[in-house]
Amino acid sequence: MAETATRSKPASSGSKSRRGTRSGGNRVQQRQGNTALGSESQETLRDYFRQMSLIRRFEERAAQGYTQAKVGGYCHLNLGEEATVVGLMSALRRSDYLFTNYREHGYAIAKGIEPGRVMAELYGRTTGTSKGLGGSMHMFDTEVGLLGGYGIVGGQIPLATGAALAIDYRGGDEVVMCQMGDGTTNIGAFHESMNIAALWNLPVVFVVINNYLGMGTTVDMSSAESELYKRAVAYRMHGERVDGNDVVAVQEAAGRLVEHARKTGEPAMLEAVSHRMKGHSVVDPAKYRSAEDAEAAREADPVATFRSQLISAGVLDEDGAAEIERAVQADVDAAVAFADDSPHPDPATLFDYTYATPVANDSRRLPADPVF
Amino acid sequence: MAETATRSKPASSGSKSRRGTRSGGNRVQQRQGNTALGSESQETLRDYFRQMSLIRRFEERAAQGYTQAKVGGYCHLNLGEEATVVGLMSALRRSDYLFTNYREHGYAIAKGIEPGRVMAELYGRTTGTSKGLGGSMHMFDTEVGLLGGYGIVGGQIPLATGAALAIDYRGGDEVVMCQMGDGTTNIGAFHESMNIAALWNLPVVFVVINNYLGMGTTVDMSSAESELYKRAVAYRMHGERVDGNDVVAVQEAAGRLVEHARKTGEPAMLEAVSHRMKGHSVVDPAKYRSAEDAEAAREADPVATFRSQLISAGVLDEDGAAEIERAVQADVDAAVAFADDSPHPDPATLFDYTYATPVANDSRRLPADPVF
Amino acid sequence: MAVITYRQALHDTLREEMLSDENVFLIGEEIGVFEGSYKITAGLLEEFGEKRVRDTPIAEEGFVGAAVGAAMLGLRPVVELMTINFSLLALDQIVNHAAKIYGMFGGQSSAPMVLRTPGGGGQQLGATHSQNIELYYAFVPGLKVVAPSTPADARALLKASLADNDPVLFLENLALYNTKGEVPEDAPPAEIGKAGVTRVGSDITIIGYSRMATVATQVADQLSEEGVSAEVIDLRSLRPLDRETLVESVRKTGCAVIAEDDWLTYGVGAEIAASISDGAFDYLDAPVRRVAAAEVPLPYAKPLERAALPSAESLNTAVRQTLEAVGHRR
Amino acid sequence: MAVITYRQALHDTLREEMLSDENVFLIGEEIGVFEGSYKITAGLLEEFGEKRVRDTPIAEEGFVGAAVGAAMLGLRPVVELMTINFSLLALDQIVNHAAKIYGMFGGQSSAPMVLRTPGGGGQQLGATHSQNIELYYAFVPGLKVVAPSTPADARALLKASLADNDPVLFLENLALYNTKGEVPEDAPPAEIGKAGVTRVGSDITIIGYSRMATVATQVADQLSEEGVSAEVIDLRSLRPLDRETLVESVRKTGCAVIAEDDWLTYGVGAEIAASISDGAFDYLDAPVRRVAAAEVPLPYAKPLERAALPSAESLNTAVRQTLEAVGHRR
Ligand SMILES: Cc1ncc(C[n+]2csc(CCOP(=O)(O)OP(=O)(O)O)c2C)c(N)n1
Ligand SMILES: Cc1ncc(C[n+]2csc(CCOP(=O)(O)OP(=O)(O)O)c2C)c(N)n1
Ligand SMILES: [Mg+2]
Ligand SMILES: [Mg+2]
Repeated sequence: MAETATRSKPASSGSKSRRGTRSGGNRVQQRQGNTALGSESQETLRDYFRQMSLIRRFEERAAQGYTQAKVGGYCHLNLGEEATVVGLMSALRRSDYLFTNYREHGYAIAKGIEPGRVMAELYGRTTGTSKGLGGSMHMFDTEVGLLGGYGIVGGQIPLATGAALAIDYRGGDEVVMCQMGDGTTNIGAFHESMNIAALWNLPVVFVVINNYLGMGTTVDMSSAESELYKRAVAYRMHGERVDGNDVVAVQEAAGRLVEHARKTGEPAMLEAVSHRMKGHSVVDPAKYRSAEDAEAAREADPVATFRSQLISAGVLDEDGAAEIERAVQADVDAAVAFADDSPHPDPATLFDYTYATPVANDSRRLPADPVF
Repeated sequence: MAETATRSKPASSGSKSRRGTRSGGNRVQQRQGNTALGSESQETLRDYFRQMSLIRRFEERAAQGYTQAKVGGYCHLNLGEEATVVGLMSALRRSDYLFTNYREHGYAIAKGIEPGRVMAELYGRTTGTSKGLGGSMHMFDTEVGLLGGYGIVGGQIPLATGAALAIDYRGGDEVVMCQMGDGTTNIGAFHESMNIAALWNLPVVFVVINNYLGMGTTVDMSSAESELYKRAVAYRMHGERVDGNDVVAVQEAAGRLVEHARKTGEPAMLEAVSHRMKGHSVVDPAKYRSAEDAEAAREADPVATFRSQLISAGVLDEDGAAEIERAVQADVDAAVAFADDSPHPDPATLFDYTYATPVANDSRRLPADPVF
Repeated sequence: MAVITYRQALHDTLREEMLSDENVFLIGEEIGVFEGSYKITAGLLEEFGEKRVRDTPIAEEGFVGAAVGAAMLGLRPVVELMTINFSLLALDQIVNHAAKIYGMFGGQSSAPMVLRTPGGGGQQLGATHSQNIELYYAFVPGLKVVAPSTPADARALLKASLADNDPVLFLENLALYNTKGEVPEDAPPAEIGKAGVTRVGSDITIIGYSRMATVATQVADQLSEEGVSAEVIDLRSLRPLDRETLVESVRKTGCAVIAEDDWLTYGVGAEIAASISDGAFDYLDAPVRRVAAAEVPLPYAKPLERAALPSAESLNTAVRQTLEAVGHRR
Repeated sequence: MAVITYRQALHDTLREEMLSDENVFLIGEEIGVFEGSYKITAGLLEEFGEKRVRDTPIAEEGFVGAAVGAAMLGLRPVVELMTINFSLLALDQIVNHAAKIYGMFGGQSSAPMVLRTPGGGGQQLGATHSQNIELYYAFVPGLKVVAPSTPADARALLKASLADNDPVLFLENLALYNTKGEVPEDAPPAEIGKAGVTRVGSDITIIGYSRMATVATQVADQLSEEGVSAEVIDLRSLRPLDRETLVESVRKTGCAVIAEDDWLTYGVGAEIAASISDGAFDYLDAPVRRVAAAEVPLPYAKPLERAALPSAESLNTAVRQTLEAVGHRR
């Protein structure tokens, strides 16, 4: 007889019934994990809170900037994912590399870019992380190792794998983190790159932010294996799941996998189960979400939760928390002022960023310019 | 603590050592399976032998046709895979659909196309399966449900999934079989389609012919999980492995999965471990293969093995076997004669097969024709 | 005759076709529960159910290929590719498969399907989300490519595309969805492969398609106030290309300006310019002029984006310069 | 100065570059153990080891993207895409990523890499394996595209491509691998963006690239025996495109024929014809003529394939007709 692979029973009965609904089972299970504060120093914990609050406030202001038409294009926020973002970034060294999707403002800040430069990018100014050429979806900073936010779903995964290949090639000790969403695990690039990373033993940690939604499509509607970390098995790669609402747990898991990758070169996959508090992007009213679901996302608020935890644990008191909140408010105000005061790119620079090496006969024509 | 996915230990120690060598472990394990003749009638067993012999002889003549410049382009043979081909095709009804890669001559014959039409396609004649327009890699026959051999690695997988979607849409009871090679499990389309088929519960059986090689690249060099059937787990799909040298075992496994798909609409993945007796294509001398490996492939010869088995089991005697061999020799001779006598396409028909629905202003210009 | 948006025309036509042929179904990302990224399919999931309106995983190669396979078995899939930029991920299934099924297998099967997808920049979506790469499809024998610019054409060409037995790339444009126009409800399907003369004129021919066809009309209207009689041609079909209509017009007017949203070098306009320069060789009084996007990865910042994209102003300038070159007097 | 094949020139140049820069590495399917589908990389795995010559799984999007990522960190990957047909599967990584890294992020990083890939039909490989889709790359700002036609150019352009900090699509051709020519060993890298005048002449300009540039030379040689003085231009670089050289030649000769292996409508030749018709408007004595492949999915059967593809014969015919049109007397 032939060998048979394990076949786990799908959570729900068929594809039809999974449409438009969300199976809540796994989610509740995640929320019940005991959130300890771990062995982090009080200072570290307070800093996590500060960073999470900063990202929260930043994103709220980004949304406001959009309404004021200061920010354009698509604008995807990290609201609800602050614990994940800060936990992940705390696991990286400055010299480690990060590739993300288009939902990366918080990552940019937590990886070490000045909030003002992040806001300036949203405002499309020359002082922005990408000189205003990239916008919300395309932040970049060589200094802190943010090697790009990418707007094509899954596009960052092969790139991140290649960066890890370069590290391996040179024998460096940096690690690459590749962030993506749950919906992204269904695209071909995910499969090809996971296989390549495992096959060649490349130091990259693939992080899947499972916020249960890709735009309006639930994980159950899009992934035949909805426990996404289990997909690592198809590549003999280590996979695990962590409560993305728990900054300490995220830091611990990510730190462990990053250090393992640093030491052994082995890749891993980490699934952080999280919430998207608002619509897919600033303009999405998210009408497709059920009332309970939206309510659950609001309730899970990782910033508020962490705040209470720190206060109950005596790491912070109400005044201390309020002080941090005032400070980040000031930081965000300063970021907005910086962005607002920064210059718009000069149209005369339009052709300066097409090629790194100038060559003969490059076309530098404006629409009304004749060819000859 | 986070949940952790099982992490099986790779068979060999690192990517480096896997290059250029082949871990023989699994292979030997496969070869030792007890090959019973199952519950098939003697007539069926003799017919399997006849079909396997026919494909063997056909492929040898195809190679000869190539040497004689009667056949052009790329030409990939099923030599060594006859048991797999016949076992798989015996599991399908005529009304079931088959999508294959470019290594499909044997499948075309075993699915029910006259060998003469298959040879005529290789010869590029109008009587060929695709009127001579497709060649070795692109056979097709609506009558017997061969919905195409495809030259782009993995290209057939989304198509097969879509055919299964159409069956499901209409509530039909046909099943789709989608054949592919081991190397093909590393491409994005494999992942996307396996997920879609499992998610939507589509009646398609994905069959991976694991001949340990994609051109010169071994499975260990290309797949982080080299036990390919285990990849089905990433989609909560049933996966299993069968000895592809054993026609009865292949028929049993494929038949079971096909009938399960027919009844429940559930997809499955079947890995048939097999051998490629010659080079990747007719022109490949396969210098990269080690002497032992080439020897092993020769020894495993499924046609010779099955012949002896049938004789020892008293299903055939030497004369009976020789008679079958003479008959298939005659069939192949007739196929060659048919192909040779068939007309070449008329260049005047060049523009007849670009569009199914003619529309205004279609370009029908030969290279020397002016635009105006 | 109702005045409705381009979006509404698409929506209504899809709905009608679904009502009249149960083999027609919709497939794509976020078309059901989310009601479509640009809301073309709003309400259709509710009306027709999950079988007819199929939300897919993010897997362009996979679901486009699945639509091709379903079409081979006689269904009539209408695929929505969220924007044409993402279609690159499905290009192999479209170019190497859908386009080849009929020819490569000697006419035994075909892939009757419609691939709806919007192109277009100008929304500050940045370099990867603002491209106009219809060229990739227009270049390929075996595909048909249509590009309606008005609600009426959207309806008539969608009907034609669904009636066709070949794969049709149906190009929409982000900037057109909210534009309005009269849509006769009983108009017959359009004829694929035919351009339309949308303004008759005698001084100059302006050629556009999709958004730029509407810009061309706008510029023609501006110029007519100044006594210039511009003829406007809306290509409507990029493949096949209606060279006759183009050349006939330029033989009359003696000069032409092409308005296109894609990049200039190797863009769609190159073929138009080459064809006119050839077919109207003896009639041209000035070189054919092209107005197209600057050849850069489109920047996010508004001032740069604005500078890079063609507009009524740049087209107007080019038309005036061409008129000057041929010595036209207003 | 050695006379070697185009294949050998590529092989030797790759080897030299690997010896001189340890950041240069090769990556692709079957380039190591199998020694390359077309044996360009034969022996290099043995000489340089697995780190420098990396066999990949069949995963075009994955390994091309990995090369882009590695290039972003300063390595110099040379990717082999087995044929340009399979590059469609990696197009998103090339067009939406490699080509945009420099511009989209404001010049902070770039993707210095060479994508080697052969195009070409004529080997009875059928519709999906015989395409000439270099247009898909030539169209894209942020990419550079070169297309050597001789062993010497193969060497000089490969050196230039490796010295460049942008992604370069390096177009080879199945039919050229066995062609021979002199290769000066100390020649400098070519200049990307420059065409070459490979035959000087005064009666007509023939323009080609890759295989068709060699066919153009062949036809020019045939015609010169009959007293026709044809100028031949080998584009060498498709992006940037050297319009000046083209136009200068046609201003002298007064007529031009373009020879291309791809499909006519929207093909590379469309831009060449449009550019010449514009830049040499006052000098052209006849329409620019294009000789290109018939617009069909290329059939397998030899008689059909032969009829569909451009050749010395069809080019010769078109040149003669153009000469006749301009009243040239032999
Ligand atoms: C290839 C591609 N297909 C589709 C899209 C449109 N799109 C943008 S975001 C998104 C959903 C992604 O979901 P997920 O990966 O879960 O990330 P999240 O937005 O939840 O962070 C889609 C479909 C795209 N940008 N790229
Ligand atoms: C997308 C794509 N990449 C590469 C190739 C070239 N190629 C043809 S067959 C082959 C190997 C396939 O191996 P496998 O899937 O194991 O099938 P087998 O040939 O062993 O039957 C490769 C790389 C191709 N045809 N298509
Ligand atoms: Mg998500
Ligand atoms: Mg194989």
